[in-house]
Amino acid sequence: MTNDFKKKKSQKEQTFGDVMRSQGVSRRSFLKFCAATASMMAMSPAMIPKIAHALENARRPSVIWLSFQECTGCTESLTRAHTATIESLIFDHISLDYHHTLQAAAGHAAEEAREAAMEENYGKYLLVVDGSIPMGNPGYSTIAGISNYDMLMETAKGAAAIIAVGTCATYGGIPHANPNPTGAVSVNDLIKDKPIINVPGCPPIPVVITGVLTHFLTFGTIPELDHLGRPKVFYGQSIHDRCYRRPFYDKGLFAETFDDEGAKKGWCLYKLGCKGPTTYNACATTKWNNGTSWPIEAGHPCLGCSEPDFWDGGGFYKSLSMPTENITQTAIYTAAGAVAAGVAIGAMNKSKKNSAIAAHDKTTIDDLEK
Amino acid sequence: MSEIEFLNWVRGPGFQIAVIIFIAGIIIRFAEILMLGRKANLAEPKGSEMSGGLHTIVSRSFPDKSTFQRSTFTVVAGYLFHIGLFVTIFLFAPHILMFKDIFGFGWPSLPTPVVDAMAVVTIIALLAVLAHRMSDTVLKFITTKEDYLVWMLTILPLVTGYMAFHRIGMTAPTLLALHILSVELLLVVFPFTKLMHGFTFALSRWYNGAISGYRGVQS
Amino acid sequence: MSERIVVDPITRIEGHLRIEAQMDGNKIDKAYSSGTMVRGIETIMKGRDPRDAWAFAQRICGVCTLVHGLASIRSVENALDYKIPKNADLIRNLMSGAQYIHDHVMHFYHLHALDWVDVVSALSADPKATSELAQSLSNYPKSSPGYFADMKKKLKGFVESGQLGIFAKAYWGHPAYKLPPEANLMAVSHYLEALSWQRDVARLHTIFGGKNPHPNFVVGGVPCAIDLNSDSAINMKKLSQVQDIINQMKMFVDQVYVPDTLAIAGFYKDWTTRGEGLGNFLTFGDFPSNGMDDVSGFMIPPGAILNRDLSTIHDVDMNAADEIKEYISHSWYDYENGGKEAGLHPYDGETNLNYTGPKPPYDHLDVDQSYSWLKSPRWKGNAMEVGPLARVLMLYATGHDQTKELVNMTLNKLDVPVEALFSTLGRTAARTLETKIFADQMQGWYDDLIINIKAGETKTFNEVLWEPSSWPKSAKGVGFMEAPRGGLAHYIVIEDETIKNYQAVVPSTWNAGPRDGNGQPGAYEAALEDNHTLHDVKQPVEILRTIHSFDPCLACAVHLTDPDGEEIIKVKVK
Amino acid sequence: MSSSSVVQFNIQVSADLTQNVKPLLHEIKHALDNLIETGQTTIIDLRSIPLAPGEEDHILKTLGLGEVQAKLDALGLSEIIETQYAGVWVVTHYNDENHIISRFIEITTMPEILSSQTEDIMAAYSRLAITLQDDQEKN
Repeated sequence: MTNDFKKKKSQKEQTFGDVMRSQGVSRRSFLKFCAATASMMAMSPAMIPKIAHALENARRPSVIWLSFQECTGCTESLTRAHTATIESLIFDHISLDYHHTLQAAAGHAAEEAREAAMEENYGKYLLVVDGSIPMGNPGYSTIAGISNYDMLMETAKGAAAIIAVGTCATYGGIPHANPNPTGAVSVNDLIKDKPIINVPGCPPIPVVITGVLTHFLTFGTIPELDHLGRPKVFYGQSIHDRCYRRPFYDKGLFAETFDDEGAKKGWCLYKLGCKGPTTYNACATTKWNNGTSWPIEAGHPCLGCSEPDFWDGGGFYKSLSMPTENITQTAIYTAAGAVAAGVAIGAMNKSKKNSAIAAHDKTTIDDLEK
Repeated sequence: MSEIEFLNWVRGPGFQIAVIIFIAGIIIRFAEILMLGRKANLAEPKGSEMSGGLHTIVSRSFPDKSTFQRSTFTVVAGYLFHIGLFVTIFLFAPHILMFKDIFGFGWPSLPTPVVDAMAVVTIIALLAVLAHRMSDTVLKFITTKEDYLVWMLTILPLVTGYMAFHRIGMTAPTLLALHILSVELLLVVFPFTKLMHGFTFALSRWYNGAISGYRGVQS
Repeated sequence: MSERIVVDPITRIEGHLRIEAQMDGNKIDKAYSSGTMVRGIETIMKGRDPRDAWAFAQRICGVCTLVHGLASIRSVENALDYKIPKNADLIRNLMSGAQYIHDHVMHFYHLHALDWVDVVSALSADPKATSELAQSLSNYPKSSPGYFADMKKKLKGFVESGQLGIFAKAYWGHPAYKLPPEANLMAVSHYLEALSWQRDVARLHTIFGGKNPHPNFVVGGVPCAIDLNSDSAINMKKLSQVQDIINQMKMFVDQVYVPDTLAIAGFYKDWTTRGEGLGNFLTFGDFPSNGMDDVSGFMIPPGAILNRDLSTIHDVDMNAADEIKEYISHSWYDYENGGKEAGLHPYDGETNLNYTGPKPPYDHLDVDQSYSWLKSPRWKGNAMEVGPLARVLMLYATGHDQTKELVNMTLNKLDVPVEALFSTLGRTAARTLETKIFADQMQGWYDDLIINIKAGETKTFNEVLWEPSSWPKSAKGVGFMEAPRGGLAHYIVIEDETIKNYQAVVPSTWNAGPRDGNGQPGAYEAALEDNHTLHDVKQPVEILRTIHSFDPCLACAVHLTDPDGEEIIKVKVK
Repeated sequence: MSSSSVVQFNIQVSADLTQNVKPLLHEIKHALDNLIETGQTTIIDLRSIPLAPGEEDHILKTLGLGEVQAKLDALGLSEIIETQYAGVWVVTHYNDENHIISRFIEITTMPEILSSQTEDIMAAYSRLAITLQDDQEKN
């Protein structure tokens, strides 16, 4: 028994390089794998030797994935990852020890799996969260009778780092949208004492999820983050700045509707409400589903789904330069009110003027000399 | 407040507040001006008030030769920034979309690079105007704090707009929000400062011309 | 008192589902199904632009990632009487059909299979015998002894690493697993094959909608323009990609999914006599050939079947005030009008959060009171089952040739009577059969699209009612469809160019909802109460089998709306 | 030898495309110059550039085929092609399912991945040694 345990332990200590070698993977194959990994992590090809070195010595981390107020779109997205496929992720890269949608065990056994993973890897496991956490009432979302808040706090305690996947976990997302009926909040609203990587998007691009996981596996650290906690390599540039339709924006050529001449020729979608100018994400370069296409290529304006509060941005088909409220109505009401006010003030002024004129007669040289 | 929340605020409630103050201010100012009234002219009319008035509205938009010679700089720089403001505000595609949203109709835009260049010209003209104001002793003497404020609020939308377009210095949502906010500040002070001339210029010019027209003289 | 067992979380589903089963010895006496998560999307949608509604509605579920978006735009189009071009309907059919094929295959292999397939047992399989088994079932090319040897090696290395990951703590070795090791190895191999296959076929959504999950839609048509001469529109290159994907779909369904289902089912024939459920079935109809107004052109006909009586198809009226109603007797909501006992038609529906369940952490729900975030929808007072079985029965009952052929083939092959359809296994088989029907139908829609384009008809969007200023002051409509998990209907009330009320009546509320005021259970509950004996109450794999046969998808099922535009929910919003 | 005399581009970049193609070709030109002058190699990850639909094909077509076309079978296929411009290589990695997982333009005398790797050579040596030993024992 003890021997068995030791044997298991030593296998767990195996590095990624060991695993690859034991599977008979040649060095050349390993280099190719590293090149693909660098590309996936949006790193410069100059980093390939460094990645190779780091991966040689990387260990397969335990990953616990918690799903709260979510739609499972993030998990679905993960399964669409072409580079570092879900299979290779599950078998080679990480040990996905708890994941509602994918794990075989259910009920008590599932919860046991989570507890076992936490205990065995305390301080070392990676916690992935999708979905927001309702603070309005603990009964708004429970798993195994435990509120989302309690489960998050309990599981976060022993995590090395937390990856908040999807806009709900990173910013509260759709449950947080006005009027936020369940009091939904994001992970970093609740947890302040752990490194948190935000991977927003509704859902995030699959290779961005796997890229962040792989980065952690490779270097054991979190990537460089921007002011919203997003990895800069993927969220460093706006959709607009990297959009292949940008030259049309610069020339002032816009699609006016969804199948006019401009739409067919791939002109800029700004007038149809594109949020590309204020949205930071990697869609324009990585595209979706193994480079097949992406929303703007398919003719639909960017919704801005990787930005906080994008649901409350005043309408997906309203251009960024348009006010979000009904200004026409405001203007009409204001004008009506102001005419009345203006007349009143004008009348007051007029009576002032008249009384001044009336008072004028009585002005004497003495008055002026005062 | 996140930057997108900030942007949503300036595009929503912020813009609404600004528009309310702007429209109410303008109307009240006009009401004040119009209701103060003019003394009835008892003299026999020797010409048309209307044609005289309309004439000056147009004619005074062009400087006469002597004014031009006397203060070439003021005229040129003044024209440049006024035309520049017109072009950047009214002929830039995203702006036209905003007007379309409010008025229900739009008009053709100029190519973006033209507007971009015009913005630079306008900023330079405004800077030159300020430099002139500060270097000319007389001008400097008669300049009030309001003048500086108005100058500041006029150039701010141009600078923030230029920065937002070229994404200089900050993230795109913040820059766009700052640009819109600067426009809102301008809208708020507009009716209560000399900026009001943007509306009253026609009225005052018409008034001058109408007097001359009534008297049957060329204004 | 007899034991109450709890399965929470029910894994390998979408969303948060809890099952409590009151045991009578080892037999399930009463079962209770509870949705344990609420978000309030319908409230969030109020006051917004109806053209934006699809994006919000779509986020109801990321697994049925397309259906709520489609139902939503249909509701707006129905309210405004907004006609869409023929091409848009065809593209929507292609996208929706792709959703079925993608979703059903993923459900079978990744969510359902592990209830029937023992991963650990696969380790003792003989690759050569596995190869022979696979080749006897189909001519799928990946079936050589070497292929299965590689798979076995990979699996072995994984198990020996000591980190079982997603396969940890499952009920491996449970006597209810009856497949021989070779069948297990084949199924596990196909589990992995299907993961890679689904990635490819999901690209159909990406081509037309820009991404998957959550492809883009647009009220009035589809966002993608067609222009064979443009790089930036649907052109020949993209269309041929679509054709390739359709071929890939058909190949996998014909050569892997259908043979696997039949082969696995052969070992579990005892599951054709349990898990029946209600015996009442409902479809709303979908896949128009001539627009949504022409019901006769639907590929799936609408209708209701009561008490297994396939000879009578009852008409269903989505708008009739006395047909579809939702009840909340056992749901954590309150009705302003009518209290806990009333049933409301979706147009008049209201839902006010009122959590009265036990304070978490809790062990058991109080099932005499409210116990779920799901409501209980009823059709003319009847609890109904929706989904693949309902559709296959409807097609079968209305004389759809291919369906009859496929159903009879399956029954013959398994050597079971037609009643076997009304069971856990029947439900799972129906899902496979309809996938085959859709996979074949995809080619037809694609061909029609090509014919249209060749004839110079490239319109994909109708701009005539795009501007909200062209709309009537008030309008209401229903957008219905057949989602992979069953009939789906979105009800919208539009006033002053914004959403006044929005209500989604979704498949999982029909199937997973709690009891109504008359004690009539929902479909999950009824199915679990039908002849379920647990071998080991600590390892209730039997519950998983029947629940998974419905393909649960819970996020959609929780409501929150209120018809008066009043803010009734008093939640402290941070 | 100046770089401009080595590389002559004669390509038509459609006005409707983004300006990504032209700068990329210029970048390749500079990298070639660099290779000539200093021997320094350059790798460009095509996936890191926001290409319009059709642009990647356009780039590959422009670069064309040269004298070397090699194939690797390592965790799926890889294609290593020297373009018509000597020193400019296109390296495409596929996975087991024949999907492109990455594509690089390398400006070098020979892409690293073509060379035998020290570790593999060592493994090969011991394998061969064992084989010969077995053979000896058998005899």
